[in-house]
Amino acid sequence: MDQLYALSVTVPLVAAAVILAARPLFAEHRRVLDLAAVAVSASVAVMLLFLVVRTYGADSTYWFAGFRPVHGIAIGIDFEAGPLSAGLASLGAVLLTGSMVFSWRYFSRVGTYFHVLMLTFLAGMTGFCLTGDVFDLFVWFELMGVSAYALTAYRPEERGPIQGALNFAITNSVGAYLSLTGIALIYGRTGALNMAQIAVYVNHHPPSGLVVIAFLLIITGLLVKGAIVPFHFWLADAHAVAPTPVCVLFSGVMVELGLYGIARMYWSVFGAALGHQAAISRVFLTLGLLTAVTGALFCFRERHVKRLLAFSTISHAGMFLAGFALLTPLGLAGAALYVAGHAFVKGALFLGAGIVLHRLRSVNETWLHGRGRRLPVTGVIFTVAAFGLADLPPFGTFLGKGWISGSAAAPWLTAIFLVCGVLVGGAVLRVAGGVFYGLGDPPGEDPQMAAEANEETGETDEARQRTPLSMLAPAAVFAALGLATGIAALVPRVAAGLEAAAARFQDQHAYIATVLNGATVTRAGPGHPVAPAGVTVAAVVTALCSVLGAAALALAALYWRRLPLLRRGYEPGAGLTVAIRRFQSGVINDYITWLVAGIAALGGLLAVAIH
Amino acid sequence: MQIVPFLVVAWVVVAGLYGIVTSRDLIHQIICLIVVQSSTYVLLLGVGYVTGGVAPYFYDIPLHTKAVDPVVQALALTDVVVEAAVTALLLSFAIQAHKRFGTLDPHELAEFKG
Amino acid sequence: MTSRQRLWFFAVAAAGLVACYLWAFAGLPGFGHYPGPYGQVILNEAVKQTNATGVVSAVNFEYRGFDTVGEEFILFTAAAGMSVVLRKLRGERERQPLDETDSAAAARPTQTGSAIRIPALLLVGPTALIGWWLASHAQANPSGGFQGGVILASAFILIYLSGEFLTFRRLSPVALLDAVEAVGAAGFAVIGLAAVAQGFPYLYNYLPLGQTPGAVSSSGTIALISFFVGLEVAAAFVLIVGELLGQSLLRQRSA
Amino acid sequence: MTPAALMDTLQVVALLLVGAGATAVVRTRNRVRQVLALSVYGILLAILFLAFQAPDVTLSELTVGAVALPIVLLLAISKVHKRAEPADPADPADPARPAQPDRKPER
Repeated sequence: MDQLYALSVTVPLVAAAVILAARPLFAEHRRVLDLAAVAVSASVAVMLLFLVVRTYGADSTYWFAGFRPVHGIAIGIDFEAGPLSAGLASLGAVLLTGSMVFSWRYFSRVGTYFHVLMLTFLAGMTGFCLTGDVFDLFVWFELMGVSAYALTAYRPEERGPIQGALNFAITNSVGAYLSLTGIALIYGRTGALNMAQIAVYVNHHPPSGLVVIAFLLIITGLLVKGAIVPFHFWLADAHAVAPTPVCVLFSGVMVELGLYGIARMYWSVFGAALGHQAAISRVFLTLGLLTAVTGALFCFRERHVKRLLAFSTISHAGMFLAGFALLTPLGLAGAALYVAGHAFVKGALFLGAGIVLHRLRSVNETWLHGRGRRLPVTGVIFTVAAFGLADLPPFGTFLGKGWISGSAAAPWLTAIFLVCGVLVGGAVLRVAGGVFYGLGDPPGEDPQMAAEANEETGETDEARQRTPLSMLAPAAVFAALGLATGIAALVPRVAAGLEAAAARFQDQHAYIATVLNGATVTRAGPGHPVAPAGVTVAAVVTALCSVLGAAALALAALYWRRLPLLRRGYEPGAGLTVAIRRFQSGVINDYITWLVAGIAALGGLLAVAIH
Repeated sequence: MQIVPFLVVAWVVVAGLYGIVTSRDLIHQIICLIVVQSSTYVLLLGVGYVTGGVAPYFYDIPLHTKAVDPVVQALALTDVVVEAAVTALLLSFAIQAHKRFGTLDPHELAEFKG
Repeated sequence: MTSRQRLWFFAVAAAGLVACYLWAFAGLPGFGHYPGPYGQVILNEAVKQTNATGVVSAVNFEYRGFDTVGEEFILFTAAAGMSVVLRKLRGERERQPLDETDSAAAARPTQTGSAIRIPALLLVGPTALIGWWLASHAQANPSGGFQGGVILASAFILIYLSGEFLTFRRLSPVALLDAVEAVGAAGFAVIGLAAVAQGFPYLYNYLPLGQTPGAVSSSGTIALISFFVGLEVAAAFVLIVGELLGQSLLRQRSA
Repeated sequence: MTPAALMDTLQVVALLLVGAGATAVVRTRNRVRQVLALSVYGILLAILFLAFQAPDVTLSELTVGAVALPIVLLLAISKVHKRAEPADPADPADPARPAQPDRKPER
């Protein structure tokens, strides 16, 4: 059973190598290799789900090559899995399997390389989630990154992908190298790479600037990947141009993996040594809410459907970070549930956009207005998922957000969440209503944005007259899974189990005992109070407000010009266009400048918070 | 001496980042990225150095001779491979960008944003 | 942002970054005072445990062997990614070379005089030998699969420098290179999986360690892994260079 | 000078050279010279690593940083530079002319 740890990473790697080498042998029967890739990905998903079940009661550890720690000193590399880490990895594997099925009829040429890159991406994701060693974390982070850069540029014949991939790769590489600097710094002080061992060291020594800066630098790469303002610029450039099945992974898990890494670094390694919980909580809460609002505003203004969904991911990443920043078990459990619900719903939306692109060869909302009526089934899936993104109960998004708000118990946080939910939900519902049902008028055309949206030609080779089942089925399954996560979390036992898992994730003593002493810790120690995780009236009312607000906003945006009271020609959010153009410049020089400024600002904030 | 290696690390990082921020040529930016990464080798090997230590090879010297840290050297080796891989991939992007757009100026490329 | 604004903004931000770095460096033990314990434990145990006198190789291929699996696949993925990005695109036609000498001349970045060509050709053999030796002596000397692989690859690159481009193409058909690369990368992972099949943890060193520390047959899986890494690295580098060359061939002939 | 002091001096000199080398790579504005500077920088790093008692990393840095990467970079540059190639004067992919991406007309 323990061998599942090693197998879940190495099986996709070996499969990728074998598939690449076997390519010439199967020139006539490419589908055999495609099928093998899907099967491997599905089997990894099953392995990881087994790990979730196995670690449901207590986390467990696996030591590579059998080098167990001696006297608290780790000499090898370990994997440490709990329900949250294994759960996130399995979420990634499920999404990846669905995307591969979707891509079955999507790329008719050079599909083999696509599968090879997807499998290495899967291995990187899994390794990143499970590892208990900071340098190993960097290695899997880079493997995931290199696969993702190549996948973004998968259609080099288009203009956008190359530019998006370049911005993505350079920004993320700079982030990764700064992370490595942080790793080198903490190693230089503690002489350890194992997370638990570093935690023991920093807990038993007086706090120093080195610990703060090592933490800051290590999370820099993760903040970049997690698309937190002001490290987020690359995301919209890359997500808008990557092949649609890949967007599902980027939005559904890659961003969330960055945030998971931050939570892991904070709780398992640095949290106790940094101290000053209230101040640190405020810093991350500010960052998260800033990100949520920025993403939501930009999202509402977009006309390029994939770019719109990308900005909505930024907004959600901010809300996930806010959930973590509360530093409570309920907040973390809410963030985890929110991540799962969001991943499926967003996956369904992206796949819906992919079907539209496949059939109608455009993702320009204005042009598409009313043209989606030819795609009734896709329309239903997209609309259902859009309501899911707007927190319709009982989607997973609703309860996740409800738990975060409930844990914060701060009306202003609920208000900001509500505004973001309304803006993002309104934008997506506007697309659904306009494109698939022809409601209202086409949204106003902003010449440059329209040009950007028109850049997109089809990703598939020839437009087909009907939508293959291999495209519709994954989209429908994702939407259903988004609903299922929410319904599952309504069961009190599941909710309590999730919260207990979150409490264990936050219990550093339990983590250290599990890793260094091989102990079995079934419940978090005191100091991690578990608030009841249930459905509150406030959560339901807020969610319904969010859905109604989003629907109203969407209708208002669609019927804007027919409202007699308002000046004609005024577009809601028109002023934002300038801001988008100014900040989202697409120039890598700007992005790196923002990145450095972000580190400096965050370093200053942390310094103030600690002193 | 105590602080010189670390000052050089900071200098190299800032120099590399400055290059990326000011350059108008993608290939030069990629080269500057190599410089940024090279700072991590210097830092890694710097923190693992032991004054008077020998290289960690015991083929012809007795065991338990004072030696420098072998772990950072293994990490630096991995780092070098990562550098080579990322650089090669980035260069292929740059070539393709040049072929598509006829330019390697990031400012001009930004106008082709999709 | 204009260039000037960006420069000022960067100057302020970089000052903040340097301040962060200095604050961190203040907390490091001075240069030359590595505090341990990881490195010291490895130095004490490695030779006894693995019979490899090259401790860095022992770390790379055994204690932290799993990192190296990831590292090999980063290279593997980058090479595959290059094939994707630089693949022949719609509208580009690869004209078959009509005349060998003509196309060899066209493929060279500059006209290579025989002053370069002959020494380069003479160096191919020794270079390949050195690469091979390095890749197979990881357990004893400062060497290993990675350095050996790169040097092995440079033997092929020397062939290119000597102007024998078509020889290079003939020596390195992409399918074969893909296969070698896959064998190298997967071979490493499979050595680890073989341990799993025997009930040991992944990458467990299950081969006999030999008698003499540092001998070619010593250190069990370390030497074997190093060999496969060398294979993978050499193939990946030749692929990368070949990919770039193939592209240049394509560019000149695209009509 | 004692061996220890010699080592110290060697390290300081190598470190300063590395700092200067990095500056040179960044400040150079001609592509081919950048690659040459990078190659020299790789050699300087290799010397530094030797002084840091890391022969393994020295060897990698020499093979990769000083040789392999510069070659790969030169190949890439030769592709994006205007070619002065008498063998093929009518190079259609002349970068002086903006490349015409092969795009299907929109709808």
